[in-house]
Amino acid sequence: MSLFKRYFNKKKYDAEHTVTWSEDMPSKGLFLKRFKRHKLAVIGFFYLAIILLCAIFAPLLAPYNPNEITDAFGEGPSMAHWLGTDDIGRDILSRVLYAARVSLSVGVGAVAIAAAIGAVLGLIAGYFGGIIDGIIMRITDVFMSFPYIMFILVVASIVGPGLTNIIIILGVLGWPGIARLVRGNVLAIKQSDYVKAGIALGYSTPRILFKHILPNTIAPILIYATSGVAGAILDEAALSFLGLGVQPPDASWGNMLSSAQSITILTDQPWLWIPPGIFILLTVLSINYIGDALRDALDPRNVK
Amino acid sequence: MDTPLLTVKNVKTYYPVKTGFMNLQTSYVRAVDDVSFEIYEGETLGLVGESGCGKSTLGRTIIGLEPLTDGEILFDGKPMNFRTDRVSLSKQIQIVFQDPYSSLNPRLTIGDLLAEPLTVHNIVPRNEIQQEVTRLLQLVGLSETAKARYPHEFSGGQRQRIGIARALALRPRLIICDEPVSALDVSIQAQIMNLFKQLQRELGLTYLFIAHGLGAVKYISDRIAVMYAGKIVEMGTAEQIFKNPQHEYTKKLLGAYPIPDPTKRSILTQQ
Amino acid sequence: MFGYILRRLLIAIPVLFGVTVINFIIMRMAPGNPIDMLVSPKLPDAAREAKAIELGLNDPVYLQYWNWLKNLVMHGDLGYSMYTSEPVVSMILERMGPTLILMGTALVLGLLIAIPLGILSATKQYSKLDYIFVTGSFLGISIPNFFLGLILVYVFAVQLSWLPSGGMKEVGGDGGFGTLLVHMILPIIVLVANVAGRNIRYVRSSMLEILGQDYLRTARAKGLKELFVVNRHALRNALIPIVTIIGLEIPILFGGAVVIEQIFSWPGIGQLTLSSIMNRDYSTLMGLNLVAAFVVIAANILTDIVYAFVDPRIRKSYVGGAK
Amino acid sequence: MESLLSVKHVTTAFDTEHGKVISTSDVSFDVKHGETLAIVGESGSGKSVTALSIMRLLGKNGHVEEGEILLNGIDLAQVSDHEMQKLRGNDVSMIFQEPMTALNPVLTIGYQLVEAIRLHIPLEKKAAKKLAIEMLDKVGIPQAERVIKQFPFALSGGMRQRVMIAMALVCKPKLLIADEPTTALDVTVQAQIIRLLHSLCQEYGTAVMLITHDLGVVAEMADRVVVMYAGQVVETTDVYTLFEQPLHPYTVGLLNSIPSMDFDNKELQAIPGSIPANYNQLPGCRFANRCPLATEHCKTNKPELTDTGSGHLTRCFEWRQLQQGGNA
Repeated sequence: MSLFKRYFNKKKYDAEHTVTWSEDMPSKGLFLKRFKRHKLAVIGFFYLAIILLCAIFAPLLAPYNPNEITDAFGEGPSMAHWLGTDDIGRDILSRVLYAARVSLSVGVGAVAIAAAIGAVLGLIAGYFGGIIDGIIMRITDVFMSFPYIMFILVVASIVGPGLTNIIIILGVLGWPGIARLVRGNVLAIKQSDYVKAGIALGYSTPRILFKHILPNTIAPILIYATSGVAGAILDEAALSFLGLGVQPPDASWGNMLSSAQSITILTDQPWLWIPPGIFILLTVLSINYIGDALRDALDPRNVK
Repeated sequence: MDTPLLTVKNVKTYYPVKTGFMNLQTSYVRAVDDVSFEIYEGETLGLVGESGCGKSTLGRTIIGLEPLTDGEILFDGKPMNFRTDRVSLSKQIQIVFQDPYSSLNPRLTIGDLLAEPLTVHNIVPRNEIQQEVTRLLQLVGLSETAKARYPHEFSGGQRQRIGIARALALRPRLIICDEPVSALDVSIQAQIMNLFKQLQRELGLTYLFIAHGLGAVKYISDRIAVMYAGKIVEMGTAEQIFKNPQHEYTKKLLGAYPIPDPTKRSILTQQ
Repeated sequence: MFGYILRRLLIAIPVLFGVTVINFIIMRMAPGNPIDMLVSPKLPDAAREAKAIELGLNDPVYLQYWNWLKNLVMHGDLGYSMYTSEPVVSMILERMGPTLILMGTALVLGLLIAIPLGILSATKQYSKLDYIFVTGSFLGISIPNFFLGLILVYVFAVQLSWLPSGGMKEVGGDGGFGTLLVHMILPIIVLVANVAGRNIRYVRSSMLEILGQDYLRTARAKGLKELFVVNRHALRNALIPIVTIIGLEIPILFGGAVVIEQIFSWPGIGQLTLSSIMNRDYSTLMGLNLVAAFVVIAANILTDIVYAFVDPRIRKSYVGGAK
Repeated sequence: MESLLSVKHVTTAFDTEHGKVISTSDVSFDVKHGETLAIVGESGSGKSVTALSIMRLLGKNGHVEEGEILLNGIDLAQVSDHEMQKLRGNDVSMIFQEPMTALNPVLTIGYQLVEAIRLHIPLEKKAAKKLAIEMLDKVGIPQAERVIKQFPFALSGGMRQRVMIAMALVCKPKLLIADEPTTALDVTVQAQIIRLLHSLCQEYGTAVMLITHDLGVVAEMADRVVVMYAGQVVETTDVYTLFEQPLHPYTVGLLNSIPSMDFDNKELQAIPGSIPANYNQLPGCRFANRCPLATEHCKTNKPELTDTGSGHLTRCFEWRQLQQGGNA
């Protein structure tokens, strides 16, 4: 074996030789690149941006005040009223624009509340385990046993309808889903070596929880939240449709649709109920597409 | 050699397992079953054994990452209590892990990852932190440009170097190496083992080196302990263990090791 | 296996208990006098007073809860409707049938569509077919079910008048099986669109996960045709995640039923819920909510049991499987 | 005598997110009947991809770009799917690295073994089951009758690997491709599996293509060795010459990276640096950035696999310097 000794001591090799690493794309670029591959998600993103602008600038964009009674009663689309008017003479286009505010605020507000409660409880249950985990998980089981819409209807009928009530109810009843998701993630992350290293390095529990564990659960929460926003918008629309959500005269895509329950309006005045329906569909569709694209872009597994 | 740096006395780590009907009975998995040994400052004790023999559990019990069911662990002669003085002990004893892909927080840049222990325990004054991070990186053969990058931009070998740099941040005296090279290619293993030896020479570190590769353990250890089913079955200098093993299991282990020399085909010849 | 099922039942008890507690709390929050809720209004006042004391309505809350629970468990007594003063239980049981028919058919049909389509789009990933099914499933979950219902009524009932726009049978008709089927078509289409939409992508992603597993590569290395690799090896493993769909869908279907029964005036639990809300009939509401929760819990237990049959690891490990 | 398998200038590529990636280029080697050829290389060297190209199990976005793979004269790269399925498990079969995930968790051991049998051997269910039990005995699994009814999760890693070997060899194939069969196993179990593979393949006259990164396993089992680096074959020779007189700097570096068993406490000569990420685009030799003998010439020209005499091939311009180093 002396061959190797003679051959190799021509040049001294040791660990100090600086090491080159593969020029991989920075993670931000990779994220955008993979998100853009989902064409429909990009379209959805722009659509959503437009809807958001309409909602914010509704007072400027809307030709009329949504509750203003004009002289045109139940007329079809015309130059004065692009989307026609309802039986009380209110302009449909203005109502649809103002209703966008309702849907988006419910969607984001409810999920924000649900995410806040769910993430914290999920984090605690996942990290501390044992009895705390058992109690929190049984509570989530109980909450998830009630059929979601029925439970909201019952609570709404007691607490009373209205936008803020709906947001709070959807938020307070929505947390179990996120809690379970976060708990699952925390259980997995807790076993990882970088958390164990944190413990060995003498980091305090809050530092480990909020600086090392929580940031790594953001991606799954984000993905779950997008489907949560879509769900909340649909739930609010259903509640308003059933008369228990946003109360007239305020406009909500849901309660504009409930007028179509009468056969006459359904058949003779389609412009009353079709536009709000389309808007709900497009908004929820874009959010779902964005959620799907997010899942692909953020999924660490396919970091090829 | 006066008092040993680390003394392990009759350490046991049992895990309760719920079995039987309706999970009522609990039996115990005896991962570490009454183990005692000492390590002296500047020495490397190799801990070798097959998967499931409890060597990693033992390593993690010593640094307080696994529950100590029974027995006592002394550092510099003083009993270690991780519940009360975890912070002071973290400046004495650190750990390097096996899996390069799970040992670094994917969300932190290497700069932040190395600066964090320095700031938490203010090892160096605030203005010297970046300097110290650069020193740590150079110590393990990485250049300063690594600071701005994320873990997924590095190869397995480079991540292990970062793991070692992090362990050195608090300037410990004892490092538990929990199979640090097992997941790496042979050529990269050699680089990392040379790094470990060089750091030991320069910083006077003491290692508890855990591995299932006999070659790696032989190369880096002064003394070696062979573990089987939670117990140390044999312990001695590297030469004693490899030249004339006493315990049956050690002989079986050495006999099963494929020797990289076709003229000495040991496995196929014996039955 | 038996141990596993018993364990699942034992876990269900605290959940059932929790459900009744929350239900009772909400009942307490509801406006109106508990006496009206729990004592048959047909009795004269004196007798009602006596019954009130008997039920311990002026006892401390937890005692009231205990009596209410005992009453519920012993005689299945959910109190009396504040509106129609009939026993809540009979009202619910009477309307449970139509809802279960609707939900059951929707679930079965929805899965019959979602499973094959999900598997097909997974095996033919990124093909035209896959794109169509995935887009279809996005539409399925994005369209509000009442909007879809209105469109179907507008097209099929109003414009083409092929199908009735609501109810279970022609007014005054004999209500035979034929007319029931005809009346079911539109509501079922709406519910199935939702169920299929939600589950095509779920089945597809579970299938994709399985298609990447090592044991399929082993099956191919044996010389198995791709068709058999998928049908024999992949499908058997896909059953496990698919079974969990049942447990997830039941609660959502209840929600869907409420809306659909409103549009198609289908005399089921959903319609009863809405009418109870309109009439402020809280006792019936509480009963409905509780029964619905029981059905969901029963569905979860059923899923766990079927789960044990499908996944041998569970079947073996609880009967002291070979180590 | 014509060799059993001859791989000629095979290039394999994958369509990935970053476009097409070439994973192996210009790979050539032969496997003779009953011979054990070891393919040695580190992760990313393309050894597993080469094996999967032979079995045509590259998955949807992998394909053989160029080159021929002749098994008994049949070009596996061109043959139809149906034809290929007839060969897999019958003429050429494969076992994999991870025994824990290689068996279907929801099907019994018996089912999966009988399926492998009846795909190629026309036997009734009963007879096939009997053969399956015999095969399990042959690979050293105790109480084969009971194991037949069990599910994979009930068996240890070593046992599952034995089941895989039984499945692969039951139809007595001419060639067995073993992709790192013992890497995931403990040293003692690895020794048993090596003995089992060696004895069974000798008994059935099956040639073995052993893929591994462990030079110890190579020394124990192989007759001839192919060393791969960054997707290319860099050296091919018989196992004794490889350890005695390697003619490629990478092989020398590999051998130096292994801690030797005798106590000359020789300092380990680690190969510095790592495999360059863009090795497909490099103008010159792919090992140049880590090679002690690298000259300007090496950095700008692509070395070819040259025969240095008696079939000892190496892909290096400066191989003579290693030879001049003289024998030990």
